[in-house]
Amino acid sequence: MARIVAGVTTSHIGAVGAAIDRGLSEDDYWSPVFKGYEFSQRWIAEEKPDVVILVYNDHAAAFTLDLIPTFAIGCGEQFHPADEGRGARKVPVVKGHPELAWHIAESAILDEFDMTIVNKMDVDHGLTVPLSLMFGQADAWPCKVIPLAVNVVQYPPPTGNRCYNLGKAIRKAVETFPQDLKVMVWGTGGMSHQLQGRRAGVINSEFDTLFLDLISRDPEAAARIPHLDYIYQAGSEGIELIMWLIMRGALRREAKEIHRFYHVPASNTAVGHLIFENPR
Amino acid sequence: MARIVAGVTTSHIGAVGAAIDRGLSEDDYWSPVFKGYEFSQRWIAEEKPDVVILVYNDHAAAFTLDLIPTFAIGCGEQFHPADEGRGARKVPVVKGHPELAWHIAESAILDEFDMTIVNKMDVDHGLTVPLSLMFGQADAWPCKVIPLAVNVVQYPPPTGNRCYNLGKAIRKAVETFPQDLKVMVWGTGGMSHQLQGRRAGVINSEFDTLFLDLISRDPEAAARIPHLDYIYQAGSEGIELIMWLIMRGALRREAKEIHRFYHVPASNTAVGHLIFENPR
Amino acid sequence: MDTSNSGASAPDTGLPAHIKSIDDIPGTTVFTPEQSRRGYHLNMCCASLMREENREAFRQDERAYTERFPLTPAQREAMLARDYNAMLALGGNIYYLGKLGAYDGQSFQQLTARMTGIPEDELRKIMLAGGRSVSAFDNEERGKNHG
Amino acid sequence: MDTSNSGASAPDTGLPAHIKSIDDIPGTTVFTPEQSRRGYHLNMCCASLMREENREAFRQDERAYTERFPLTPAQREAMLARDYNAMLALGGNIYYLGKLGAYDGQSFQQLTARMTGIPEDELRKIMLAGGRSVSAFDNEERGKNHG
Ligand SMILES: [Fe+3]
Ligand SMILES: [Fe+3]
Repeated sequence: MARIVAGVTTSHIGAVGAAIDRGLSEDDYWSPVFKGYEFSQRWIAEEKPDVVILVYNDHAAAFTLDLIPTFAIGCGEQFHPADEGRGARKVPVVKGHPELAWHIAESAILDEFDMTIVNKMDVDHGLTVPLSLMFGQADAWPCKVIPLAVNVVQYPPPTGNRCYNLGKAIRKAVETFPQDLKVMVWGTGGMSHQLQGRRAGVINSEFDTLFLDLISRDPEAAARIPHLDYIYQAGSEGIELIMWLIMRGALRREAKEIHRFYHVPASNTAVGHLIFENPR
Repeated sequence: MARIVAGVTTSHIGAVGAAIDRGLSEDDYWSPVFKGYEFSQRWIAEEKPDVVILVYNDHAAAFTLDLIPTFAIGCGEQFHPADEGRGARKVPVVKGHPELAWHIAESAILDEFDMTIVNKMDVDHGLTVPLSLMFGQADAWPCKVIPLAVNVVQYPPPTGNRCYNLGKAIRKAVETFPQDLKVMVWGTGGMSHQLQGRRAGVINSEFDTLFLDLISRDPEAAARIPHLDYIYQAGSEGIELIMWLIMRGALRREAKEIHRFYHVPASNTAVGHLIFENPR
Repeated sequence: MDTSNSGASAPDTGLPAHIKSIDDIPGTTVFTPEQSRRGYHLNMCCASLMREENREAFRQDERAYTERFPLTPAQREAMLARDYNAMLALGGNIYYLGKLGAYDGQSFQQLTARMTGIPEDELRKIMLAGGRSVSAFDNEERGKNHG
Repeated sequence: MDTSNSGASAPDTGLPAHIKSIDDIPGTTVFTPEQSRRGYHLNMCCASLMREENREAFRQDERAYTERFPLTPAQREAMLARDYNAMLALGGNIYYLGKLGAYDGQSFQQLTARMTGIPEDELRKIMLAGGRSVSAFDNEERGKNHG
């Protein structure tokens, strides 16, 4: 049977991807960011997941206003890096795991989650930057990836509670998949940042710390945080943090936080990163 | 405030649209079908809804395997009839009601329905045939239409229970919309039919009658019918009947059936049609 | 919102005891995820016929047109031969295949005649008499259930 | 599956008492349905710059390119002038506008400098010192909240 062995949360900041791609990761500004992932890269090289279910949001790249799915699961064979306005990132093509992805879609729909099934889409920095952070520069990603895109661009996004419960539905689906697979679930985005308007540039370390603590030790409480609090406290784009709840719901309640990293700033954003391990 | 005044269910058979478009509605084969809608056309001419929320399924026209939303709500200004393989039906463009549609989308998402918001799509016979049946041949449709497309082509569709509850969420959304609008909800598709394979051509009047009775008098029981029963009893394409549950959930429990019509056959399909009125 | 319609049991629709899953329904191929993966390119090839420019290209040279899509040889031959049962077995979904039928000017009743092997006029009479029975194939031996 | 995480109340994040809805957050334009409808064509025009052929056409003649989209005159002028706050007020969403920024080779930090009126080097220092405070604008008079 497939099993979820670990969860990862991480910011997925576009500028971090650009810094990696331009070889700037050791300069004074960026090296403190990448320091936080040194443990993680060693850890994942040992853990060797077969599949990562990568929860992220599309930033108006694959999905525009023509069609906005709340939850879209990528069931295709592969996904190309998106051109977000200045050419696509030169990172490897993302290979999917259609069998497991379809199984999750089927199971979640029968559990009354109204998934959108996607066979063809490009994946933007929200998905590729976490891969770069965890695996570094690579000729090919070392595992299969199931993209799970969550709408957080168009208000309203799903509630935190809904995200947390989708995570539980994913857990159930993975645990009923008959192949022997080591699966991780990653929740990406955040932490506090606002990219728009006169209030752009806000950072809220106090809220971020509260959120890191809650997601780790009291996820049900984290799941009750209203949209309003995210948007005010974490900035309008900090609402991305709801995606971490999908990861957390997919992990067991007693999963153990084994790594925490928090750093301000990367570009306009607070960087937050956690690793959880499920009990063996 | 907007209010839901009535509900309609009807088959949306493509061949019926073709018969209308070719002026065959008075021949021996087709006239018994259209007889069942004579009352309905008079009734709706008096009722004059401002908006119809039209629940239907896209038959691999607007949505292909590239992207399959479970529930897609049309929030655009207008929707053109789709070319389904031999040119589009020559029926009027469908005018949307973006304000109410977005309001429903927002309300339903906050109520934890994972809607896909669609601004641009063509609408196929599943949507245009019910308009033709209820309004006849027209130069312009006499009301605004909000398309609500439900996946029933790719297994698994949403459960009956989920559809029924989405109807309730739509009811709540409409009742909190501040404009004074007369709204109807239509659930389309069915009744028993199978278009594929060696078993194509099955009809099950017994099941259809049971379903007509349950949807009218015991919708909670209807909502518990499993997919398997639909596919076996109503044929593989009879699964469309789950869409009637969205209409029924949007109406009040005590809504009164004021018209019933059942006829076999239209092409390969059993025709079923109900009208419900909410208490005033 | 009350979403708890569970608890009570489902109404009895008279489902035969041996029909335990969607795979048990004779003569019926449910478009499951597995079928969807198998038939992806076949279905997308048929769906492409919703555009007049593609229909025109298909008209010019059917085989050459299908070669734009990575169909399996069996899918390609089934499509060119209009063998609907074979297409269904190879992952086709009837609504996608229906675009090919529409291109050919075939009604669903005509497609049904092809898939069931019942002549068109006979089928029309059967439908007028109330259609075929859902249990028609239930007593078939196992192994014949599909396609 | 247990989906009942309700009942208990939400954790206290220290939200100021006068912030009662997403419309109350100063200096912030939430991309609500209303904004989305207002900014549809502006956002889609910016999104079209994700294709190199469109960027090339935009490079040739920016104004002519924008005329492919039914923008309001105010939206068109704001886009040509790279007035991001005006675009936000006219329904722009920052991720769509970001495609225009990317076309211009601007980072989000550079866009932030434009939107806040804080010079780039100063903003960089502010971010290095921990960023701006979420409550920075809370004491503004009402009516100045947006944009
Ligand atoms: Fe992001
Ligand atoms: Fe249909």
